[in-house]
Amino acid sequence: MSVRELELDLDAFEGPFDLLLTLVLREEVPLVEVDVAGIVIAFVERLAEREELDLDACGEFLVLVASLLELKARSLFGDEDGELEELAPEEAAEELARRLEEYRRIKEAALWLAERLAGERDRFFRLGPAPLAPPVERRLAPQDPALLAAAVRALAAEPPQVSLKHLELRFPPVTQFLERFRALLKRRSRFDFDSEVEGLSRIEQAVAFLALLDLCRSGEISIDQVRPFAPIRVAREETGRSEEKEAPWTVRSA
Amino acid sequence: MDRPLRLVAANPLDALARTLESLLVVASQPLSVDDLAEAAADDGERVETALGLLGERYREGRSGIVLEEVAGGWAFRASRDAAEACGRLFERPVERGLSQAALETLAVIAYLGPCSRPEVARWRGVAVDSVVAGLVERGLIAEAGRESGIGGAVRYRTTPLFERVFGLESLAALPRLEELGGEDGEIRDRLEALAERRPA
Amino acid sequence: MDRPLRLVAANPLDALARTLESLLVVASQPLSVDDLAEAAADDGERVETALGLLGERYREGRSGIVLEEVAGGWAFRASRDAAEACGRLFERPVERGLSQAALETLAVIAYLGPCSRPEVARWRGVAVDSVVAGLVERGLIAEAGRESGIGGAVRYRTTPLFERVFGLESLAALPRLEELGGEDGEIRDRLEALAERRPA
Repeated sequence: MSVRELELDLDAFEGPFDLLLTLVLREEVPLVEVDVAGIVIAFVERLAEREELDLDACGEFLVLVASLLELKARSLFGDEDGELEELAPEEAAEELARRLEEYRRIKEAALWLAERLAGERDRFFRLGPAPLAPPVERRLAPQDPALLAAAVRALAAEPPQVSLKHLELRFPPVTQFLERFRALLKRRSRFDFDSEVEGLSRIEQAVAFLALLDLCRSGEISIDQVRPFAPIRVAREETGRSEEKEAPWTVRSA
Repeated sequence: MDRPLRLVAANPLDALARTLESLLVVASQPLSVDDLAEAAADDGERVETALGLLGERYREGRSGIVLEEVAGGWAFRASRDAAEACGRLFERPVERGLSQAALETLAVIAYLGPCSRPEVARWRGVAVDSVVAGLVERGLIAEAGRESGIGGAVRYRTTPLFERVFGLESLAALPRLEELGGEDGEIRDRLEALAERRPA
Repeated sequence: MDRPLRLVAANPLDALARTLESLLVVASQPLSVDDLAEAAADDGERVETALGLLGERYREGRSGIVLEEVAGGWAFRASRDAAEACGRLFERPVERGLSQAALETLAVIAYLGPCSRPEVARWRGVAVDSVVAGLVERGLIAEAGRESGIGGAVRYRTTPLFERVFGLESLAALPRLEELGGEDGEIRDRLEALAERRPA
């Protein structure tokens, strides 16, 4: 199956995956609005309809969807800390196009190799030594047997403790931030997201942002940003509850 | 003189050419001009001239033994005319059943130079561990150091056997990656053409 | 005809002779008349006649490639005139030491007795295929039967050359490893236990 022909039915887009990529590259569909999970689900459904697992299609899909996700992530999160490579969204789109082209070229190169191999099928040569070749003598200077003992001792030694630090790289639960923001919103009607997450790790910031989206979806807050990369301002949605209005969002977090 | 019929015998390079025949028939891999010159204790230019003579003698259609320039050196192989006979007697374990995945992995490594499994995986979009192991087993790729830094991943490069199996004089004989798959921007053009067909 | 000088071209056996040249240059073992006849899809008598022609062409003093009949069949070899050049081709400088991988592999086989590649790979935590092949090629280890069971892996033992290189009268003269229990079995168990704990 061709991944590019994968039919999608998303809120922001309806049509083949291929076309979606085009429109994203041409910036005619804002990537922020594209539900990447929806694409994954559509692909998995298509996959489930087949009896055999097409690993090549899966590979191609993963490459494409990973590029798309990366692009989306870049457009969602500014790069103030310079942790991500400094790529503007349009550069990232360029990067995606470049990767797609490279990927296609590698496929072409593999095809070229396959054709070459077929063309060389009638070229036979000897593998290995000639039948009556002079014996190859690799001469080794005298060695110390203590080296052998040392080698076995090293193999039998307890291995050094492996650092498990990378395992700590877990995503904190979204609920943690939901609670935190709700608590904050009880005290203040507005806050500045950037200052609120200042000092947190990149992953925590990302999860905090997900919490923000969740609150926005459930209508508890409204989000405002003057222009891309400007501070994200969060305001409590007044749902009839009368609470005294505080000073504008410029109030900094405690 | 006991060989009046060999015209080439009169050539002053004949002795050297015969020495080269000897070296080439026992060598287990292609020999560079430098290898040959060193073993024959002669100079590189004379070796090249003698190789020219041998190339005439051992050429396709004329001899069952063919001299070819491959994998950065010179080697004897069988004439293509004898492929059927060779096929009855010899197996081709190296190239038998190279999968699409194996060919793509080879392409990545051949074109990008030494790279690690994670790098290849990034290109191909799937794990390549068993594919890489299979290619090492076949002798088409080999370890080539590690990525820098502690615990850097092992990197792999293609071997001279790879060049030999694919009949390449060197890796430089691969078509340029930019020239593969049409001109630059082909994908984008295709995507945009698709977009234009779509009603707004 | 573009090669008026080759007298043999007129011979009806020429095509067969060329096929035999091809087969012999690809073979890594001497080929019997039966092998050759079967591969060339021709009959044994004609093959013998063609071998006679080739023996004329590829004979000592006339060509750097010499056709020789040895036990088991026919094979090409280098001319004796080129013995010195071939010696230089195959000569390797004396190596001062072994790589760590080779040393570890050799040490395990020396201390624990015949081991298979999978066993050594498990204990070392890395593949050892090329290391084992290298040690076999150097003559430091040799095959010693197979593990029990169908398709059991080949096991390797150290050779007398190994003992000479390490200045050992026998394997019993290896330095003792008392702190590891000293017994083969104990060391083996310990390596096995460590291998199991190692993350995959």
